[in-house]
Amino acid sequence: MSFPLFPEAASSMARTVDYLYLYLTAVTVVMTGLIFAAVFFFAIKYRRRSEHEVPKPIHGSLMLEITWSIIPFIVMLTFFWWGAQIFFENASPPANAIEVYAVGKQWMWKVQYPEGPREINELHVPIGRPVKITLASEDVIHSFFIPAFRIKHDVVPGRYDTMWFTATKPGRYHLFCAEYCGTEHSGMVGWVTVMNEGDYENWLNAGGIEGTMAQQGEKLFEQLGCSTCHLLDQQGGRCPNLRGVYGSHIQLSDGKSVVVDDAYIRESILNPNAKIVAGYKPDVMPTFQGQITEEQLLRLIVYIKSLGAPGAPVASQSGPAARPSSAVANASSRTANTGGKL
Amino acid sequence: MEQQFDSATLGMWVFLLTEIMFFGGMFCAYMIYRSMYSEAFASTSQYMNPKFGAMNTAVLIVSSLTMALGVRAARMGQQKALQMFLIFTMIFGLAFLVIKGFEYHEHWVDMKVPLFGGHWDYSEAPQFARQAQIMFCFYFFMTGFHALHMVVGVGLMTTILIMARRGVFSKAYFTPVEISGLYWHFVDIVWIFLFPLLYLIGRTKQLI
Amino acid sequence: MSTALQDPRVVESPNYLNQEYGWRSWLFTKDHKRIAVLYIISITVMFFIGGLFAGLIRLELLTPQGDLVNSDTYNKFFTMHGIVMVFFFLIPSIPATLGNFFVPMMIGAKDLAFPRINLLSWYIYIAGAIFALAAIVLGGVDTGWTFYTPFSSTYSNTFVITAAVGVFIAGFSSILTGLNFIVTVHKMRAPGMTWGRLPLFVWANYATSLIQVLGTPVVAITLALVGLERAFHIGIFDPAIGGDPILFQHMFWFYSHPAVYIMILPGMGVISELVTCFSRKAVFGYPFIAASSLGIAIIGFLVWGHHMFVTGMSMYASLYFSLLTMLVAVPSAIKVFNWTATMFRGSISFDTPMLYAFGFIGLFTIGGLTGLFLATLGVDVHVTDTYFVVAHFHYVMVGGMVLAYLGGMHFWWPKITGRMYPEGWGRFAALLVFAGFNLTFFPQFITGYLGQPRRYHAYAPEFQVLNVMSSAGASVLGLGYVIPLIYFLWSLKYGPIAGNNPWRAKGLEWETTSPPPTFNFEKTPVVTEEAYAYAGQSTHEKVELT
Amino acid sequence: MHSIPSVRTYVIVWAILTIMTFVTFYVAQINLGQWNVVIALLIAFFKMSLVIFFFMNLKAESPLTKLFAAGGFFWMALLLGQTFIDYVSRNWMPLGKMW
Ligand code: HEA
Ligand code: HEA
Ligand code: HEC
Ligand code: CUA
Ligand SMILES: [Cu+2]
Repeated sequence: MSFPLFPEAASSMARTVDYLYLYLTAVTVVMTGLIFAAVFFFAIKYRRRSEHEVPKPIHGSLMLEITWSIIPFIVMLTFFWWGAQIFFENASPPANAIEVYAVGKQWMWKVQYPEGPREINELHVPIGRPVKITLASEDVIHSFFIPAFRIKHDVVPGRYDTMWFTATKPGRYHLFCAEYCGTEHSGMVGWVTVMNEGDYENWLNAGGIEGTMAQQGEKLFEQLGCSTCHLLDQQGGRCPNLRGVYGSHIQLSDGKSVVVDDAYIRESILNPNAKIVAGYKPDVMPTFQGQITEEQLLRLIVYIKSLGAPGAPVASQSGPAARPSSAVANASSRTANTGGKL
Repeated sequence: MEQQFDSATLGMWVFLLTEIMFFGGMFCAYMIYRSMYSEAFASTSQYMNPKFGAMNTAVLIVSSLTMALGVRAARMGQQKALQMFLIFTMIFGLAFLVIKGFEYHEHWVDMKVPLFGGHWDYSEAPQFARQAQIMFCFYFFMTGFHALHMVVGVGLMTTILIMARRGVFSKAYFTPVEISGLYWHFVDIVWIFLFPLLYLIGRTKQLI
Repeated sequence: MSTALQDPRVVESPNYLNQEYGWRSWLFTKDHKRIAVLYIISITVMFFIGGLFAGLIRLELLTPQGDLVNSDTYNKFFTMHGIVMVFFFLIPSIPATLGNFFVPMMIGAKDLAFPRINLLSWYIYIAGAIFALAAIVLGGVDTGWTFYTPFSSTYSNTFVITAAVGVFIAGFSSILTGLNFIVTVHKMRAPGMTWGRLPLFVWANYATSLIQVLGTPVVAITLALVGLERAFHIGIFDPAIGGDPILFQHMFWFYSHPAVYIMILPGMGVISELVTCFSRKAVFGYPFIAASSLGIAIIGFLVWGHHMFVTGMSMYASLYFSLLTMLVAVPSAIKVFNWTATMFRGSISFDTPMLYAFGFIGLFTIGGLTGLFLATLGVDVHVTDTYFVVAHFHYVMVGGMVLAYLGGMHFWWPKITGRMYPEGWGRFAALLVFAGFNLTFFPQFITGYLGQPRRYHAYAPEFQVLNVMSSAGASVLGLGYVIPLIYFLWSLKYGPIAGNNPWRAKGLEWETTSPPPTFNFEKTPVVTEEAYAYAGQSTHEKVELT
Repeated sequence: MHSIPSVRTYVIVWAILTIMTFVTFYVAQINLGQWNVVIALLIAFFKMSLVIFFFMNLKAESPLTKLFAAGGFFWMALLLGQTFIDYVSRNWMPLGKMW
């Protein structure tokens, strides 16, 4: 009968979280120990010896009250401070992170790599390199949870969420869905495989039969008819040229300006009328709501991202080096239509 | 008797706390969406008829006045005046509901009712169609709950009126009048906020 | 049960039980004591229904494969376990039973301020319970007790509306109880019963009532919105047309976090009574315990976001809520320390209620401190939605509140029924509950940190050992609950007559006969001393043990 | 017992309320940008205060009742304010490691 007390620690954050957890545990053990000890000691020492004894009252002590309010609070502030450090680190993906896209759908995880491979309920990552996962949901709220990395993030429909980690130890680790999402919630599990850099490259190259994500996106761009309007080698016309828009500020017809990021592109495709680019008309672009899955959306976004400056050759045609540039990767926002303009 | 009176009044105020939070929940959700989609929500203001809204505000304020005067009459032991003011209050309350009914009818004709099988068409401003639907739902939900409170209020007034006719009240005992009055004024206050929030804000933005 | 209660040979003096007979005298009663008894019966039924689901959950989790029932059924089990336990057992548990019975007596009043509203609140509770039970019988609900959108509003195929209506209705019962208590405490105190002399149980119930009145309407309206969304597909929480599912979570937790304090404050009040009585000593730091109840009630409204750290809420909001959550733990700490200090140089006896009080102090401390793990941002990211959370809240809700409820029931049982329960069995059951509880829920802290997600019907095989321990503990715990049920019923007929004040406790409720007469006191008592004046000051003659 | 306000007081209050209704109605037709919202809400608060203090006679109630009335609005502010903390700051830049 043996079981571990800690899950595997396989990411750069894992040990930090464990240390904080140990610190919290130590405080808990000490405090609980003190209180238990006091209760037991008093209970035995001052046990009732005769039915008629009446002890002298003690009404209180201001000094004690202050002490046992202030000291625990200071201890709690240390929890808060350390916890917030970790939390912020979790929220700031490094600029050079590899991008992976994951879509939660009742009840499976669909993972796509910009280089092309796609998989279900599996995630392959290299050791020692930061990986940033963009999360989307097709239906209800799910939660992407990798215990060995001490990390999880809810996947809320209607928006993009991101999380990141750096794996540190090769092996296979659990991937769980941690937010209740219906019948097979407990079946929405999979495996994360951490590989050495070389193995990872081999694995990537073996996978992408259908071309890179940008190429798949380009194909979709043709199939869905986007390309009939959005001509890529011509300025002006009925529709904006999508070359070089990603990451740029564009002017809207109501005078505001927005940054073109994942969330904005998603909204432009699903609800084109919500924000109209200055100089264009509403109601020209049809909505693609209901005709396109979250995975396809991500492919289109990666494709649009891969379009360089206006006039430059389409990046996806220049070979597998279609990894999005880091500056662009960083601009992707954490919120989609829920963020609004507050 | 004094303590009775005090308990009932305090109880009513505590109940109104509950009511504040009840409407507060709706206001909260409404305000969030309103600030998230201010343009869309402004566009729906074009379909609100602020004349109806203002008229209803005026009607409710008059009913609040008659209610206050009714409570005053009860305090002074003027039974006849009390009954008269109660009747006025009820009339104005009902007038409010009738006007509201006309207004709902207008929305129905305009195809602005996303409930009940979707009598719904927002092709005038398709870019806002989705969020406008949310807005109209809030509109019907909030005004509907308010109207429900009005109906309960009119029911209360009827009870009080019957009690008054039976001569239950006196200069020394009028607690039910007093606390029904508090309720009535509260419902008035809710409307005082619903009116600008639903009808007025965003009117000047010409989006359609 | 009622026949024993009504047997005129059992209770000599005229009291609330033998004043009138027949079911009508119960169902139309306006006596707060009889209403409390009605509540005790109803919530006990609900507790065992909830417990039955808990048993089934633990039975399923004996093996990792999920082979007892299918996943849909399992999802219904934990949902109905949560809904029944939270809304129909724990929230009304102490306020509507012991609070209903003793708040008026402790302040020297004849009844609550609005006896008819009190009865109404019980009927509303029953109506709500009928909807909830209907949802269960018709085929169940599978949303989790938290009703998260858009799953509950769009995707679930179960009786969500029925269950939500049940909770909605039960909410109003809770509001009315709270309203009644607030007015009663303000307006019905006996002469001399100043705020500084109120028993701490009354303070705790007063603070609870504030939360009930201010919080419950918001969850009611939120569930109404979910119902509307489900019925009409209007899109308020539907992201496809711009609704925000996270807004639901904000509004749900605005109530449901403060609600966890509805579920602990009355228990803390009970513990204050128990610790003083069984140490026979004035409470240490009275003003601080009293104020900390109000402090918890108020600050409790500032921390709800700690349930949403990984939902994609703004990180600034997470920061805000995490910090304030640390703050809300301070008043709880004050209470724990003051109880401990009260025992210092006391005269401590080990009667059953005190055993429960010991259990409460220990288990609540562990539960509360693990709450701080969850409030710590970096740790919560890992443990949220795992069994760590499940362990945390069972430590506070079962280890805390349920133990306090049992302790209070034992403490006041002689007053309520005029009979003593068997002390030996009482102590045995208390130890059994304590042991069973820890065996059930301590392993869950470990599986939680290892990463076992909650609401899982089947789990990874390496968690099995700990889960078997947990299931074993649950059966001990279940036994520990059944024993008191049996001996309480037994004592109605065979228990020794208790006398007016078997514990030689302080407090107005002990100065009247057991069971109390219909209007509680022969004549309105006049209070001339502080609460818990065990060492004299008393103007009343001490009652000897029988 | 509370003093009983005169009919005159009530009528004056009613008159102010009605006038404010017209004011808010007409001001809403003028484009003042963001100020439209502010003014509309300020007028609503003003009207509410009149109703509470005079019609509901809070003026003459005990401090306790006043506290409860104020509490209601305070709690509503908590609900709105803290929910907005999230929505307002959602699009702010994330803080880095060394905040
Ligand atoms: C009775 C009910 C109850 C009570 C009293 C509490 C009390 C507390 N809870 Fe708990 N909680 C729940 C019931 C309760 N909780 C439930 C039901 C859930 C899950 C809901 C769901 O998702 O289904 C939950 C979930 C929950 C979460 C969200 C977890 C998640 O989903 O990720 C958090 C996060 O902060 C939290 C924190 C706290 C804190 C800080 C307290 C504090 O009030 C505790 C304060 C007490 C102490 C701290 C102990 C005494 C102090 C001392 C002895 C002093 C010594 C201290 C130091 C030196 C530091 N709780
Ligand atoms: C008041 C609150 C309360 C109480 C008292 C309990 C009591 C218990 N709970 Fe509860 N629990 C919750 C509130 C509560 N729970 C909530 C809010 C959730 C979250 C739900 C959600 O996720 O939505 C939860 C979830 C929850 C889970 C997690 C399910 C999951 O996430 O998949 C588990 C698992 O072990 C569990 C176990 C238990 C056990 C063993 C008891 C024991 O204490 C109960 C013991 C009692 C009995 C066993 C009954 C008495 C005995 C009999 C009637 C004899 C017959 C018995 C049998 C035939 C077995 N509970
Ligand atoms: C019938 C014409 C038409 C089709 C088909 C079309 N679009 Fe558009 N698109 C437009 C017009 C016109 C605009 C500018 C007005 C606006 O912002 O809605 C636009 C704007 C956009 C924008 C915002 C551009 C910017 O500069 O900010 C994106 C992104 C976009 N479209 C992507 C797509 C994708 C992806 C598809 C296919 C799935 C597609 N469009 C199909 C007409 C079209
Ligand atoms: Cu997906 Cu749980
Ligand atoms: Cu909480």
